[in-house]
Formats: sequence, structure tokens, C-alpha cells
Amino acid sequence: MSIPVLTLLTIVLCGGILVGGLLAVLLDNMLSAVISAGLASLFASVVYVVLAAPDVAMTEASIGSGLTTMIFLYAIRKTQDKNASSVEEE
Amino acid sequence: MTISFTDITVIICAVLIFFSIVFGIIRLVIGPDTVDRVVAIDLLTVVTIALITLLAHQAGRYIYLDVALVYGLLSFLGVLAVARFLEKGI
Amino acid sequence: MNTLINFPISLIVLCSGFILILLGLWGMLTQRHLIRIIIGFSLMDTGIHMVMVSIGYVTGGTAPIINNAVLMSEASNLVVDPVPSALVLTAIVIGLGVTAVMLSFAVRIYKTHKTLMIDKLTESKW
Amino acid sequence: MIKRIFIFMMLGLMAIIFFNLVANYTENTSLSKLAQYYVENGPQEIGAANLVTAVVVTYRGLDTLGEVTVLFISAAGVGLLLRRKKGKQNNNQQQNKSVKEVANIHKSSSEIVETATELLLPMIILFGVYVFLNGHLSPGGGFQGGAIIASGTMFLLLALPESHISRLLIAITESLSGFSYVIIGVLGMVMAGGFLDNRFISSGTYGNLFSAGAIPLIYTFIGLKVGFELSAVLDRFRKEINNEEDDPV
Repeated sequence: MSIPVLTLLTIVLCGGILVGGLLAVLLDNMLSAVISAGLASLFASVVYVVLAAPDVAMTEASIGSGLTTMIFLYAIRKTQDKNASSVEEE
Repeated sequence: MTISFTDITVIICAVLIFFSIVFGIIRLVIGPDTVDRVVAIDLLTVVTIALITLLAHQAGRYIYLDVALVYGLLSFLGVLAVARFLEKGI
Repeated sequence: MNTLINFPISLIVLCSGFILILLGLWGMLTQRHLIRIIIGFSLMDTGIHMVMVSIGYVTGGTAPIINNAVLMSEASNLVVDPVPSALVLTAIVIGLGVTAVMLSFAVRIYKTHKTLMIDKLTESKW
Repeated sequence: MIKRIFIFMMLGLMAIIFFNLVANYTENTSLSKLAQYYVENGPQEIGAANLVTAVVVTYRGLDTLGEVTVLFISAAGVGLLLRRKKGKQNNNQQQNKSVKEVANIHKSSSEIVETATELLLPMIILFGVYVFLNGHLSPGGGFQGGAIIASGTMFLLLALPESHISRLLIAITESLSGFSYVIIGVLGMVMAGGFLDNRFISSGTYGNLFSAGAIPLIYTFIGLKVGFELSAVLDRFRKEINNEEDDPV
């Protein structure tokens, strides 16, 4: 039983965080970029549990699961081109 | 050296969670549309809840379960926000 | 396999936190859209929090909450440092407030200029 | 082109700084002196099982007061930036378009979401209250509970975008809880050791819900303040989206 499960798990989670950050910078679609930034926040919360800081993990969970995405979505909705969206609608 | 039934269960769960995380990240990277990425994030959130529960068992602290409870109660909000955004509801 | 066992967990988190800070900074410097710049800022925020939490980790430590699993008499040998946790806990909430202020600035700029590309917002350039 | 080279040079320099920091890093094997003091004396002095709560509320209480102030200023800044102009005149064409736009935006949610709101919203609010009342026993506290309550508000705004949130109620609750927080701090200075000292209420049995002196009280006020401030921020953004040229409140 010498498999270092916790270390492997941390490597996978940190890889997920970096992939999320890279996608958030590189993707063209802004909605996808916001969702990818949400992935970084999600895995960061698990990393805090691994590092034995459940208070921080709880804060990150309650803030990152909904509120950040919501504020970004409001801002995107407000600043997208109205004519283009109404043309798309009809 | 004896391996108890609980150890085997934990190892199987860890392997399944590893593969779920890897497949979710793959879908997030190649997903051509925004909706694919949203579904990937939803999958990863559910997997994250399972992972936090497993970590709580492994560390022997039932107190970590509160973080999983937060995710269980609030995780649908991000997906709901993106869905309402896509149908122009917010 | 032996090196992997002795590899400290907090070092992995520290490295990825620094890489995430660099990624966010790269995004902030190269993107031309205001909301994308704010996304880069929020990535940098997450990276800084990861670095700060990993500095407070003690090898084999558990959460600084005293109950049946961690007794009061032997707590100082078992728990991790509570001070960085307390700092990061407030920093996350502050980060949300700062992001909200930046996004409301972006909305206001869009209202007056009808664009968010920073190449076109030139009248206050020096 | 030259700008890009500068950017990469700067990132490389920062990477070198970070690499030096990482190369000399060794994981801690024991607590630092300050943390040692907090862990050894915290439970007897403060009476809180969660040592992070003891640090946040009492040992570093002044920092928390500053943090709440920063959050208040940012909420007020969002309100100032997204306020609506009252005497704004607009020509006919714009008004027509905006009326159509408003009719487009207010697409109501489906039956499932509305029913789920009635079922789930009380549970989310109750869980937020649980989190900030148990802040001294389990992970959690005022900031987490406030964020969960604000998530409940966000759920309400998602399901029923037309719903009305009283700005007067938000303002009154927010100012009252901030005022009570400072009053408790001053009471600690008068009746116990110093500003935000929690020991002027007798700390009951260790590990009970009503123990640890004034910590549940302080966290209740912080939770209410944070929750209502974040709800106010969300409401401001929502109002900004929904009506540009409607009649002002």
C-alpha cells in the first residue's frame, strides 16, 4: 500500500486548475471563458480541503458556485450589442 | 497484511473519481459548444461532492462534510444562471 | 515512486498557484476586451489565494477545529496554521466586491462609449 | 510587436522571481510561534472550538472590521456607478427600441423553476443561518453564511426576474447590523479586555451552541450585513439590465 493517493490526486486537481485558467484566457467565446474560470474556482475549493482549510473551502464554494458567474453574466448581458442580439432573436 | 473491505471500496471509489475528472476535463477542452462545457461543469461538480466526502472519510474528520453540503445545495445555481442567460431570461 | 512519496503536497499547490498568477497576468496584458481583462484578474486572485493557503500547511496536519478527533491537549502537534486561513477567508469576499466594482465600471463605460475594446477608448490616453 | 516582447520579458522576470521563491521552499513541520500561541491558548481564552473563528473575530477583529468596511464601500460604489439618471431625455426611436427590448428581456421562467424556488429557497436561507450560527463549532461563519443568503437572493432573481426587493429594508438591516457590530466591539472595550473582546458575556459550556461569549452574536451581525450587501449588489445589476428608460422608483 505505498501508492501516494493524495499526491496523485493533488497533481490531477492542480492540472485541472491550470487547464481551466488556460481555457479562460484562450477561448474566443466569452461565455465559455467565464465557465472555464468557474472550473478553476471549483477545483481550488477541493485543493483547500486537501490542505486542511475547510473554512476557506467553504467560502470559495459559496462564492464561486453562483455569485461570481452571475455577476459576470449580468455584465456580459448588459454590454453585448443589442442590435446583433435582436437580429439573432428574430 | 490484510486489506479490509472498506479499503477496497475507497480505492475503487478513488479510481472511478479519477477517471470521471479526466473525462470531464477532456469534454471541457474539446467541447465545441458552450452547452457542452456547461454540462461538463455540472458533471465535475457532482464528482467534486463525492471527492470531498471521500476526503472526509480519509482524514477522519466528519466536519469536512459541511463543504460538500454547500456544493450540494448551491451547485445547480451556476448551471441555472447560464441556462437562463441562454434563453435571454436575465 | 520513492520521490513521489516524499514530494510535499503544498509544493505542488504553490507551483500551480504561481503559474496561475502568471497566466492571469498574461491574460490581463494581452487581451483587448475589458471583461476578458477582468476574467484575468479573477484568475490571478485565485492563484494568490492558493499560494497563501499552501504556505500555512504543516506536514500531515488537520483542520484547526477542536472536537473528538483533535483533543485540546495535543492540538498544537496536529493542526495547521490558522492565520493564513483567516486572511484568505476575508480576501475571497473582498475579491468578489472588487470584481463587482470593476464590472460596474465596464457597464458604465459601455453605456457612454458603446464599445469595450480598449484600443478605441483613446480620449484619456496619455 | 515591441509591446509583445516587453510583455514576455516582464512575465519572464516575474517567473524568475517566483522560481527563486519556490526553489528555497520547504514545507513547515511545526507551527510558528504566533500560531502556537493561538492554538494553545485560544480554546481557553476565547472558548471557540474553531480556531479560525477565534482568529477572525477576536484576535484579528480589527482586520475584520476593516474588511466589512471595504465590502460596504464596494457595494456603495456599485450603487453609485449603476444609478439611473432621472431627467434623461431620449428621442422617440430609442424609446421604441427600448420598450421592445424590455419586452424581450422579461422572458419568464418555466413552471419547474418557479415551483423549485418555493421549495428550495427557505432551505437555502435556513442553511445560511445555520452556517453563521455554528461558526464557532464547525467550518463556516459570517462571510460564508452571508454568501449563501446572497445565493438565495440570486436564485429568486433567476426564477422570478420581476420580483421586487425593497431597497429600504436592505438599507435599514445593513446599517443596523453594522451599527450593532461596532456597539458590541465598544462594549467589549468597556466591560472586558479590549475592542471586540467577546468575554463580556459568560462563555457557557465549551462546545455548546450558545457558548464562546459574544461570537455567535458578532457572526450573526456580520452574516446579515454581508448577505444583504451582496444582495444589494445583485439587485443593482438586475435593475441596470431590466429598465433603462422606465419610470424611476
